[in-house]
Amino acid sequence: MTTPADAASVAGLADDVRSDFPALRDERGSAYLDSAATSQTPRQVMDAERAFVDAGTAAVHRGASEATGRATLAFEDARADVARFVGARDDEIVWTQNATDALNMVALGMADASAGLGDPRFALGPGDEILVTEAEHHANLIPWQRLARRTGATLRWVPVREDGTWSIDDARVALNTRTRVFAFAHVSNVTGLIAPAAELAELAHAVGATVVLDACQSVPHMPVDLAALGVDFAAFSGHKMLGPTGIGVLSGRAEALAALPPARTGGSTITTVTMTDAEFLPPPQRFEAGTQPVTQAIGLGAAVRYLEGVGTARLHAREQQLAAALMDAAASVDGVHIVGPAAAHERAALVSVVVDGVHAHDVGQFLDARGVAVRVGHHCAQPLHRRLGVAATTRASAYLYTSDDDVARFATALAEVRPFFGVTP
Amino acid sequence: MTTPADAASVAGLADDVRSDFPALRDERGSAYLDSAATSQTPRQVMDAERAFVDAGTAAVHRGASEATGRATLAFEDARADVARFVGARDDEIVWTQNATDALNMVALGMADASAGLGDPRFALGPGDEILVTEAEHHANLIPWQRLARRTGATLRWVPVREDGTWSIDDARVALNTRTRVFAFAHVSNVTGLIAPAAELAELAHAVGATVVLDACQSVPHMPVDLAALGVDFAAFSGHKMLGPTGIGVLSGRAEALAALPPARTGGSTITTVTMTDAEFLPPPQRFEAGTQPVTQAIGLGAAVRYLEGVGTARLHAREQQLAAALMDAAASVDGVHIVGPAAAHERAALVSVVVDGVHAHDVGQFLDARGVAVRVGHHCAQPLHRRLGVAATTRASAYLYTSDDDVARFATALAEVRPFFGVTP
Amino acid sequence: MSSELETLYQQVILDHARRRSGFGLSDVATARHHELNPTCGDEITVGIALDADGAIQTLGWEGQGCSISMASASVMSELCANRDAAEVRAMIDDFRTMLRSRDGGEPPESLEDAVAFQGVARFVMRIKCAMLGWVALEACLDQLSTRDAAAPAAS
Amino acid sequence: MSSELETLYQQVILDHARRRSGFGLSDVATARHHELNPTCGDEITVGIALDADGAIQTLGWEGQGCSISMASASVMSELCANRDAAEVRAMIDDFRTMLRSRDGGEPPESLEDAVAFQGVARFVMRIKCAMLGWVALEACLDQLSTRDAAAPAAS
Ligand SMILES: Cc1ncc(COP(=O)(O)O)c(C=O)c1O
Ligand SMILES: Cc1ncc(COP(=O)(O)O)c(C=O)c1O
Repeated sequence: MTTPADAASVAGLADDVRSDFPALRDERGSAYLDSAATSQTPRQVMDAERAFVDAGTAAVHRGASEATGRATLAFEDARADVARFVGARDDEIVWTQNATDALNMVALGMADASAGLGDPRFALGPGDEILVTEAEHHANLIPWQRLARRTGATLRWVPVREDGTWSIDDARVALNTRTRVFAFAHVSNVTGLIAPAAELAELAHAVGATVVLDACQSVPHMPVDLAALGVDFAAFSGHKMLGPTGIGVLSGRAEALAALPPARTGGSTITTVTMTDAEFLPPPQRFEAGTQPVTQAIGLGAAVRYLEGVGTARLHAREQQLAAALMDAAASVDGVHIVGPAAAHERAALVSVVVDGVHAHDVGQFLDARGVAVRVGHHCAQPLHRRLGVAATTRASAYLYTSDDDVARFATALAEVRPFFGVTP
Repeated sequence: MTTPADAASVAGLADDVRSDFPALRDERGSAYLDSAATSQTPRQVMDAERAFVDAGTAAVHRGASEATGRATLAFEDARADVARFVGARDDEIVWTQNATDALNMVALGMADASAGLGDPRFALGPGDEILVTEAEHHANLIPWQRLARRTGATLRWVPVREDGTWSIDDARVALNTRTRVFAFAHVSNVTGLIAPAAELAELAHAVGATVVLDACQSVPHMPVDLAALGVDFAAFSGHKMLGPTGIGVLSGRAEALAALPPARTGGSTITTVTMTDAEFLPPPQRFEAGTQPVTQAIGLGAAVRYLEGVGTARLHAREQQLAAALMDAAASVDGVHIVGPAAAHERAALVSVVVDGVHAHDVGQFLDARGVAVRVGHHCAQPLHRRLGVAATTRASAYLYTSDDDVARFATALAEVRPFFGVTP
Repeated sequence: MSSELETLYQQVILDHARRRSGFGLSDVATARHHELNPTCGDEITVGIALDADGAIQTLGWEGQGCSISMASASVMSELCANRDAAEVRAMIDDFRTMLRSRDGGEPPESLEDAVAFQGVARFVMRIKCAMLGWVALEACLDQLSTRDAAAPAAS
Repeated sequence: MSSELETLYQQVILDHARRRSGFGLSDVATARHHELNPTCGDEITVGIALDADGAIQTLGWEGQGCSISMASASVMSELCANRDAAEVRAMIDDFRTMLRSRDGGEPPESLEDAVAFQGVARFVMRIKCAMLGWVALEACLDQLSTRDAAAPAAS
């Protein structure tokens, strides 16, 4: 693999990488367009996991054996890989179960701070506001609802427009000196809208709010430099970026992490434990209770090195092509309405649509039978769908292995949906 | 593999299974005696994971595609495998990150119940008592310390004797009508003591306490029927029972799980979500926020089927042999003191020792150089070690693949420790 | 048309999805139940009333959702109206068994037009859709029998 | 004896682990620091006092732990006593660099007897043990220089 981002290399990305993905070697020639839900896995990742396990697993950071040392090094090397990938320091990367777990870790830590367990910096109470947007994934909404109920703080939100988008001006209106937390998605998993994270973080910091970034749909798809964005916390998942399930990441600025109480406690997080009290290690260990997803961290490290091999600039250039192609495909079909921004450059390589007269489940089923795997439903964003006036949408999403052919197959199948269900134009 | 538990079959277990474990095909002929920390993985488990991933991963319980359906079935079949293995109903099995996470889920859920979020059945407050033992792993101690601080309840404990053991009579003295929770390890990871869980659960229920069992060291090693034991919640980890890292289990009686608020929230746990509120699904989904460790669940399912193939009766019979052999090995060396019960039948196949005049780290390092991998340290049980009067012990632990030879190599190397460090008998 | 799709979307299903027999809730219904499919937000409310002999006199439903859930509720309302409650319960059981059977087999003839949904069994993620109306109907029957049990005995 | 063990447990280490030079804390120490290795519970307290020229006049330690941590503290106290604080800081840096280097290489001669610990670099889990006393000493020096900075300037 080479890294230059010239036109031919960008367009040829899928061809270059496809043979690394056993799941895509399908005789039926089906199109996998559900990477925003979960990505396929290159053999390099599974090989790395297997090599580690077959050489002999061992607990990390506990005990003194050579195997423990080997496992600990591999585990910490993976942390360094991920840190480098997102522009964070090694000790700013905390392993979690998934992105949802990472977001909960922040919200639950703040609940503990509010209850007097640990540094009061993140303590919330009545009169304080937590700000989200109406477009959030449930993972970046419900934990904040619960935090509000636990602390007496008020949950507020940036409303979205009819097309599901919101702007920095909308955020400016909603932010005020009572705002203690502003949590938003870097890229929406429904509308594909790319939020101006750095500018938003600056605005939020200006009123003294802590910024929590749901980076689930950005880190896998574009160069993300968390230090440059200036957010306080960020969450993402391994399984959406070529890595395994069972691992996610909470990244936090060192001083923010150091002030957050650990909601989940147990072995390996402590220095001294008596029957009545425990002293905690500095981050990241403080947050990594119990035996960690060691094999999965090693898998995620391999995934990140794979993406670096491709080059995130080249990847992002290709995804912009794919964003435009998906938009064109959807726009070419009568009775199909696209949700989200109209301009391809404002969005990630995913498109959610409403098909007049056909329920999303039926659309998805039809496409599936045509060998086009998409995602249907509310995509864990019910409030956004309520605002859009539909219960469910059909989403096609791309990744580095998505070919122009995949998109063409999507367009063809989509055009057959309404005729099949007897909906006349 | 056959299942009869006759003498020859029991003694021959290691020979029968060893070739399934790539990590044990070591030319150096080293002995892995650290299975209580984490077990080695049979190829059947890694093969199951790989087959699943290479066929194409997909999100479970979301969307309608055929791949989603396939993944959902495999995932739910794994749940059924684990449920059958521990005598629970399918909907009584909740996937977690590890056992630590499972124990935290109970403690954090109770904190939420106490804060008025959800069913008040598990609400605690001042005057209420949480009971643990002095021998607990930090994973079954610190979450309860934190729960006590969050709610104003009092943490109490069953004290251990000089050898680190405690009895049902000690528990009887500590339990009273204020006891709302009794959390204890089924098998101690330091002393190997097997607690009479069913009798203890009965005692605790008699005073109205909820029983939480740390089953980390029992479920992998002996037949465990959670329904028969009658405990309310139980926690164990995949990586200690031939499964992968990144997955653990919270098992709960259906009615107990149904009353526990979900501390971790997000996608896939809900029915209806508005901007201000969320309604939760019944267990187990209510507790499984975000994309689950699907591949790891499938790996754990394969691990459980592997153990069923061996037969837990045969496994347990072999472990009793190994318990006796480890005790004999340690007892045969001058200046070596065994922690825990003296009778092999009261304990699991692990032995922790103190070597006079040599620090545990040095003992472990020496054994490691001799090709015997053991665990040294406080084994995440600092209060217990404080009671034993040592900072660290050296632990050898066995599993189905442990051979008599492994134990003999341990005995030989242990005898050389004190001479090497110049400690004269 | 691919044969997979034909298995799922039989003509009778596509027809019922558009026609929607029994659509509309009656004021005389004495039991009502709302059922939601959390995956996709589909919802159906069923309302019924029994006559003196315990037969279903009124059976109406409302809701919105995919063609499978709509067609299934439509077929259900044609099939179950004017039948004895016990008979309907048996039918619901048969329908559920048919959908849950992974290996196919002959469906009970009693299900009549509802056998068209046998193909759904091969699409696990759609079973909930097909069951939606039936589960709501079952809940209505449960409501009425609980009320019966609570009421003073007639003799 | 296996060569791996010889690399780690050089004779000078085994000797120092028993002899423990500098063991004992002096009342004249003006800075003290306690350091703990959470993995194994090993702990060392170092106490020092500087003379008027900024050289380490008194250097004592107490603690309990494995032979690596005890021997390392012992060697450290022999090596660092009566040296200039800046010189000692450089030594601590050298020692740390030597332990962290995964690929070996010639250790700086300045480390004298402490080069015996080079073998520890190959045993990641033991690096903390070897560093324990040195980290405590470094913290003592930090205490004193912070205090210096806080004190009014002399001239
Ligand atoms: C008795 C006991 N409880 C809890 C744990 C924690 O398990 P995990 O680290 O897999 O969460 C362990 C193992 O480390 C254990 O042995
Ligand atoms: C924007 C966004 N946030 C959060 C999540 C939750 O991620 P996970 O399910 O891996 O925890 C997802 C994906 O499901 C997502 O797309």
